[in-house]
Amino acid sequence: MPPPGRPSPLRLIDLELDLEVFAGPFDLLLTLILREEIDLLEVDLADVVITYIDFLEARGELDLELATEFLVLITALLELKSRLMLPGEELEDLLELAPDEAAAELLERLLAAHRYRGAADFLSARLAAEGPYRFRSAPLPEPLARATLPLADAIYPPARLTRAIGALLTLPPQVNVSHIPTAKVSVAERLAHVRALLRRGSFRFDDAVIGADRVTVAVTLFALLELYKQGELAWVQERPFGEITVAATDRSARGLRASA
Amino acid sequence: MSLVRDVEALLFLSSDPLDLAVIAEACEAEPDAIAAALTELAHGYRQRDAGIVLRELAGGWVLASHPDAEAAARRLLAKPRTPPLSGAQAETLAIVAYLQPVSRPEIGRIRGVNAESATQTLLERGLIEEAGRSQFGASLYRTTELFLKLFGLGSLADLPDPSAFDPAPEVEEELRERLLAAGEARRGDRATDSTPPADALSG
Amino acid sequence: MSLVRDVEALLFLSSDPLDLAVIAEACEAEPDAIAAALTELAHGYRQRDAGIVLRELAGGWVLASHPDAEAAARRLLAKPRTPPLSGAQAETLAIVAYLQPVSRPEIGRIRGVNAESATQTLLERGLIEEAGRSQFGASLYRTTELFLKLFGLGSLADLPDPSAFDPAPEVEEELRERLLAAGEARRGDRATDSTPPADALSG
Repeated sequence: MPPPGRPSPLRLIDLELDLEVFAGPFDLLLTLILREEIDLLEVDLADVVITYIDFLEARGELDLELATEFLVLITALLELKSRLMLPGEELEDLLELAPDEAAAELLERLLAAHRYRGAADFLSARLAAEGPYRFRSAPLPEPLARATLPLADAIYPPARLTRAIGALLTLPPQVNVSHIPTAKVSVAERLAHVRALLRRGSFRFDDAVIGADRVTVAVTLFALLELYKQGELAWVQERPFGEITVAATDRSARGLRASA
Repeated sequence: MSLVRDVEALLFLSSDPLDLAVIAEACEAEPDAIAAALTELAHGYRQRDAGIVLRELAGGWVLASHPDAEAAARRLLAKPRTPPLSGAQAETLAIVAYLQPVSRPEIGRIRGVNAESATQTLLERGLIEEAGRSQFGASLYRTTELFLKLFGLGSLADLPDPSAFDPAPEVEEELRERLLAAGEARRGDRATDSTPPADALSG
Repeated sequence: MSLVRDVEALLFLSSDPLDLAVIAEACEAEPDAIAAALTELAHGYRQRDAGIVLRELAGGWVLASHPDAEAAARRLLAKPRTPPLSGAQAETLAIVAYLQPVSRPEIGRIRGVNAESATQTLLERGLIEEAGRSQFGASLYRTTELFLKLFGLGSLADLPDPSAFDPAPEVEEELRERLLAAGEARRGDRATDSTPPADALSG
């Protein structure tokens, strides 16, 4: 923690994490772990450290206060996690061990690992031997697939239904779409634009969309397709991604007269 | 003879009827030999009054349990036939219960997602049944007597008042209209049928 | 006799092992009579070299196809029945089978490596399931009925004594000597030796 009265200008709240089990500021991760809403065993602490180092590199300077705070917290987390990984008071016991006792403990673990590797081989062989026995898994015949009235017990609570109805009555929160720009361009508008250009006889597609945004380009293409379908224009593209030349046809002249 | 054994094993493992040619190919034998094996099997089942019978259906040959064993089967299966309801099933069933008769498209509109699979399961389990057709030709559904019994209800009038779970009691529209309006609003949000975990008894 | 027929029909309909008492209740007969019927069925299958066998697994009785029909079954169903286990999965399953209920960190400690992905796969395959939480909040695991069924075990008591897999005494002795020698060598510099286990970081 930073010393009282001297809050560091840059707090660990700025350390944004993106881990498998958690995304958000480091502070919040700590809170959630302390409230046991996140299982510390599932948290990859190495990733937290790497994020911190990246964070330092990006800042280009070592803030000693911040570094101390981080070290204290990550050490506490590491200790807590290693305790969780050991059952009961084993950690304390282990730290008190003399070297020869520690060696005995290690031997015990090696033997256990050996034992379960042997058991694993046994199970694998057993499964292979059992493979040729297959079991039937078929849906029940229709008449047997439902409970019959005389044998039916009341097993479903009616509240299950009202809860479902209550959930269905809930209106979803309004989605904020203010960040999506509304389309300012209409097909009619682009049709008029393209028809105006067609009066010249022919034009390049690029000229029809000079300075236009992607939506406008798409709508313009759509307008061209519409006119092409009606036989008012013909277009040529010599090679892929090459220039598109649009030319009026006889019918477009008639169309122009009609719309004039 | 081992061909009869193989044929019996295949029939035992397959829940769908097996075509003679399909059995022949799997057993690497001639269709005639398979036909003879089938005859021998059927004869054996009849002779020893087995709990299994061999039946020839449209699609081929299939094993089934003996019809006389049905009473015992019902006693065995009475309980497993009432598995917990999934979220989708509970929603669909609630809509049918409160709005019956109601059509499948309407259920889908309220839930915001297709109700086909949930409706099918509820039909198979006998919790809902068809109740005629709407003016547009869609099947209408209502709950069954079995539904009342499984939920411990004397009649539909005993269904709990939904206003207890009502998030907006001040809205005085009919339940059907409010469900449809909420479904309409939800439609964009729920592209897929995300079923919440089953919890029939936890309510 | 019709009791044998009923018992056979029930076994045919159920894909999970059936307990003797459950069969007796469904058939409205005495357990002794059911035991006799089961013996008669099993004997009949063996005598006529049937494609079906009767097996006692996971604390109950279940029908299976005859293993000699496996080649034909494979051709028909075009898939192996149970995919084999990876080494990590087999080790994890062995630890759960012998030490259940056991937590994932404990499995990791015994194996010396993280058991996350193997545990996940075993859960998905239905061979193990959650069995509450340890005092530290870690999920505990145990084996399922499906495990017993697929591994041909009547109960967990059918697993061999795990000491059968211990290394030979002379191997154990050698390990012990090497470790003790290492311990002696380290005796001098242990003042600062209070490092948490190396795998705490990678968990």
